[in-house]
Amino acid sequence: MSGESLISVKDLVVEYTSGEDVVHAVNGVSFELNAGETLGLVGETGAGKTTIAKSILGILPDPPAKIRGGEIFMDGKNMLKLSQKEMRKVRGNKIAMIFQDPMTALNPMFVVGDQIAEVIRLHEKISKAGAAKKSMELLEMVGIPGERGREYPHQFSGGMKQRVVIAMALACNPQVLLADEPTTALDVTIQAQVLEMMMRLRDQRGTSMLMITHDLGIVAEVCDKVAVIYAGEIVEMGTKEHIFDFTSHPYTEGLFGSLPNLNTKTKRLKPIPGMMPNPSSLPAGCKFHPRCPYATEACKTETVPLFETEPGHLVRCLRRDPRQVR
Amino acid sequence: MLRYVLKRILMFIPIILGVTIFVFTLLYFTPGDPAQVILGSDATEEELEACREELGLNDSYLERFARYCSDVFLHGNLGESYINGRSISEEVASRMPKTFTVALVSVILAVCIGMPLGIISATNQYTWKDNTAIVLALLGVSMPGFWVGLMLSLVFALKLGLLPPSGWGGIEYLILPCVSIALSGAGSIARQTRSSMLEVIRQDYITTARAKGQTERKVIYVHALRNALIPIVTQVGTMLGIQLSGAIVAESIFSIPGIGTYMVSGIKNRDYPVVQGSVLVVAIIFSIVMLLVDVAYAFVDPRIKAQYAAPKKRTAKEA
Amino acid sequence: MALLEVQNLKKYFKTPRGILHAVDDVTFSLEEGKTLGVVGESGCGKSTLGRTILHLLDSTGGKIFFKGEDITVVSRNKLGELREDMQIIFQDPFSSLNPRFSVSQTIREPLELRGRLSKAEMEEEVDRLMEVVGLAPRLRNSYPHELDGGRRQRIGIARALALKPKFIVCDEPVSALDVSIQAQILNLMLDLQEKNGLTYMFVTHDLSVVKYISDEIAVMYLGQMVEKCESDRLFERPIHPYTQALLSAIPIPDIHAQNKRILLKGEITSPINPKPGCRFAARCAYATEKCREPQELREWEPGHFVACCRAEEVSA
Amino acid sequence: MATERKKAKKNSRFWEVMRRLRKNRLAMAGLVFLLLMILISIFAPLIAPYGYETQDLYNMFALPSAEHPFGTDNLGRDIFSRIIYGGRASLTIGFASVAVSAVFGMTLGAIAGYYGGKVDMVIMRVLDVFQAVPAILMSIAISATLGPGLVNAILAIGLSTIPGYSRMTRASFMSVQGMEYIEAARAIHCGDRRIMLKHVLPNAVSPMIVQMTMGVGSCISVAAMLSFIGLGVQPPSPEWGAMLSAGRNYIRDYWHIVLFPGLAIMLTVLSLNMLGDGLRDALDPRLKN
Repeated sequence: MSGESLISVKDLVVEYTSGEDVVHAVNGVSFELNAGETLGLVGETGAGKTTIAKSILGILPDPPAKIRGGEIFMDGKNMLKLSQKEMRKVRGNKIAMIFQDPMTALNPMFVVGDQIAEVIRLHEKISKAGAAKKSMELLEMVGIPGERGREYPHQFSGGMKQRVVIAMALACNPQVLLADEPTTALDVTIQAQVLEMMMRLRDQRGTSMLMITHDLGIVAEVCDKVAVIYAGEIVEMGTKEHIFDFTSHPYTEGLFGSLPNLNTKTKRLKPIPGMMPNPSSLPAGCKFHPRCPYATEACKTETVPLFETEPGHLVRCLRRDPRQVR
Repeated sequence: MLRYVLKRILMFIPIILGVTIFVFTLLYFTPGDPAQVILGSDATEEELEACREELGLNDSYLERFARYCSDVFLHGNLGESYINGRSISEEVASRMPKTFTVALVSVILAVCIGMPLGIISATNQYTWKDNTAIVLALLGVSMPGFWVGLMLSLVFALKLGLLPPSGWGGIEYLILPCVSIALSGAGSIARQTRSSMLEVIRQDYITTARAKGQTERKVIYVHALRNALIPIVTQVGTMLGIQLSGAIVAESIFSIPGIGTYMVSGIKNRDYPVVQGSVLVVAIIFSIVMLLVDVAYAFVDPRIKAQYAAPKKRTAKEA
Repeated sequence: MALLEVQNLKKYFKTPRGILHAVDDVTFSLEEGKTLGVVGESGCGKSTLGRTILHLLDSTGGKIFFKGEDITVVSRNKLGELREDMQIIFQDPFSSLNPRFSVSQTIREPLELRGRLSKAEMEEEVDRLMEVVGLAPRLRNSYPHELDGGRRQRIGIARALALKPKFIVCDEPVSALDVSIQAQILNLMLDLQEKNGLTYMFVTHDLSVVKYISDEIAVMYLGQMVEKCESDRLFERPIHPYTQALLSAIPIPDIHAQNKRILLKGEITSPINPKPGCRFAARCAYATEKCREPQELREWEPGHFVACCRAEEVSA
Repeated sequence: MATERKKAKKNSRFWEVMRRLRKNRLAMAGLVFLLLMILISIFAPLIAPYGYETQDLYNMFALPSAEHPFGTDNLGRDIFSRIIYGGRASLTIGFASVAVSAVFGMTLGAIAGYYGGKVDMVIMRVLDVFQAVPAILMSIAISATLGPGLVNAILAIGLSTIPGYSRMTRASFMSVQGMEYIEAARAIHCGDRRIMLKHVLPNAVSPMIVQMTMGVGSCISVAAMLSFIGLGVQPPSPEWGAMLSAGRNYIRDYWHIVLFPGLAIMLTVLSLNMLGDGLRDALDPRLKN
């Protein structure tokens, strides 16, 4: 299914300034999203996942956020260099985004049908009636009766709202869908419904997807490739098999160790000690070293690059340095 | 929706009754003898007593209150002035429109100046535009309206002679009094608009609108403003009350024959039925405006209906 | 003897749209030193159940026994005694701590209210509690907003432990935390249980967490308990159609696991003025006429309770 | 990181707020001006070049000069001195009426917000009635009843602004009560009184401080207006509104009689508003660090 690179992010650096503090949210992230492929961005709160997605779409709030470096290519063009006008043609049209909290992602003052029609009318030459008709079809597509398009967001439940958000995101048949924790706010049975629907629509339309989540279960189910983010850096990236079966980075190991397993009786969890570093004063060397059980002196000082341990499996850990024999 | 409106109207009745009790009681306890006011200082005790009897001043509080209520609500009669014996209802009816015009025009003016200022300020946060707007709004809310009135009349009427310094007539008579009380209103609307716009701009649905590829202009004026409007609408409603009071003072500066000058003369002459009647009428008009605002709410915000029907957290906890 | 016994407990709320049956006829008992996990989706009444047992909410009906004593209705003094035995840990480590209280103030408050210890003893006890929950002594005078979620949750745990309770209701104590921190807190809670012989009622929506920590699990749906049994057994052999759907809905972090997912129709309905029958019937694939009648929680197999009249057919 | 910082003092929060307030130039300017006004009022006899009643009939309507910085009025009294003395009345009314309305208003609001239910309903319905009369009109009506004078003006203004404080206190109490730490306090058997004083009040107090600060300004403004229309403090007492009222008849020829008292009101109210804005930001927990 996967084809050539659709979006490629190179050395993205994003900072937030708040008062005197500079928050280093994203520190040199590079990845490619190929056509028809789903890439999972996995990490904990504050790792910089959402910032990456918003950078791609060019909707970071500036101030306080500032893109300090890097390039984001789509269709051979660096999107960070595009004018606002050109970017507007991309947003909602070629790239669409689904947000974490369906409760607040819809404007409470407009009926949902109009909110879907809005994105269609922005990007397609279509009459008002045509857009309205299409928005009804889109609602049907996500399993909501079309006539409910005349209702306001507060009349829908959380799961239903997220379906509306998905309909809105898919309205212009985008090539890329950025899904930012799309089911985190939902109950588990509703999450199952929504995930199933998203995967079905993605497969029907061949949409590429960037799936942002903290839930390794969702990654296992939805993604083809995975990038694990820690403190604004990719610490491990590879195919789903690489990450799940050949876990290489101590942080990824820690994440798996923190999860109670449903299938086997877990006697005791093996959590990662300590906590996330403050993104405004990140440790030198490997950013994970203060919490890492394998940390050596070198880890505290050396800047660690991503090593390719196998074709397509990248790990940011000195223990995987091919020059070092262990 | 109809139920909502009806409920609001029903809530309106006890409020009016309460206001009447309040105004009546307040003036009931006012020291001083009305008979003395009417007859002057050289009346004899018999004459005074006869006058008190005639006015029903010797009756109990409840009797007098009942009579006042029946006069006001059943006959639309606010009594007569102690000084000249003229019907207060007629006087108020002829003066009220002027006061209301001044108040309304100044509210409109305040909205027209304040809202754009607030929007510019919020959409250009931390820039020189924002800072200028903040300072202007601060000055606006800090200047006492009656003093602005005096200064405006000094400059534009007395020195430059561009506008009439006093009286009532065409639009030119409205400008100075309205501007003088609109400035503080404009300041507070600008401040409210700014803070509520800043609040709304942070919301997720604004990000959603941007993610759709919507133009910044429409994001602000369609998506954000509509939501920010709700607290502003309330404020505009309350402001009409403030401007009504402001108009009372402005009238005395610009000699407008409105309810304000009437009330002030009533205060000066200890003509209490006049004060009582004027306060009551202004309060009733203000309550009607607040009622309209509440109803307007339901039209501006689709969630109000739901809030009205939805279980409130508190009531749920008590059950 | 069971430490806690709850019989036909009911908690209704009056709302403008009708009576909300938040907890409706819930019966269970809990042995000392064990953990009962209570799972369900939002609005199933699991948090209300915990709060009603602790008398943070007044019950509408039913009985609560603690150490064999009927505590359904108690005087204020008795309530004070009870609260030394029964405590709660909250979900939100942000809103469950008074932002104006320092760490030591928060932990000291329950001790102060009892007034049994001298000032110096209290300080010692605060130090001890901080050590027990893994808070560094230098954080004594910190304020909650200066700390991360995991540490705040440790403060909440220390406060609950201060009175040396026997029974603690844990209301989604790890839901607001990141996975790596979540595991730290779960381990801490298990250690504390082992050391102090604590009994937990662990309320959560996270099924993998509940399996890890609980001895027994109760599944709730719209205010009612639909299934209850020993923890491992529930995952091996769920009977109630809702439990089956719920368990199958969990995404498993294992790319080789094959789980057949049961997708439920529709969404949870409102627990306001519910009809008598099975509340899950509208979404249930097995629903028949019989499901319109009230369902009774019956012992399907020893220790395994199910409230489904079609359990035989479902399990076949 | 913040956690590493040692905190010892109990009143560290006060200093924290002050530290943040210091960064706000507008607020600091307001604070400095306000303190200056207060000092000037207290030491008026030492600072004022003339007495407030000293008439100089040879020197009526004098324009500002070195001798009389703000000129003299219709009786030849030094306006500068009268403004200095007038600050006493205006600031007293401002602070005292806020004290009156805050004490009554917040108590009512706190009771309504804490107990809820029927108590809340009764209090709120009564307040609805009082709010149906615009506050300024209400103070005019009360003032007309009580008659002129400083204390009556304080009462009139204080009483008329009660509903605003009650509503805000109630709202702020209710939002704090939704917090889990209140439930936590009940779970450790905290009594109502202690919960109210230790847990609710300290967390609900920020918006009250802001509203009180700005309230002083608006009370000063209303007081001036009352004297202007012949209620409240009466001439010849040196009060800014009364000075405006007395001077308005001469405005055409002697603008300075009206300009300076007005400026005094405006600057004082402005400084309070700036301070209030600064406090609002400094007290906002969302802006921590």
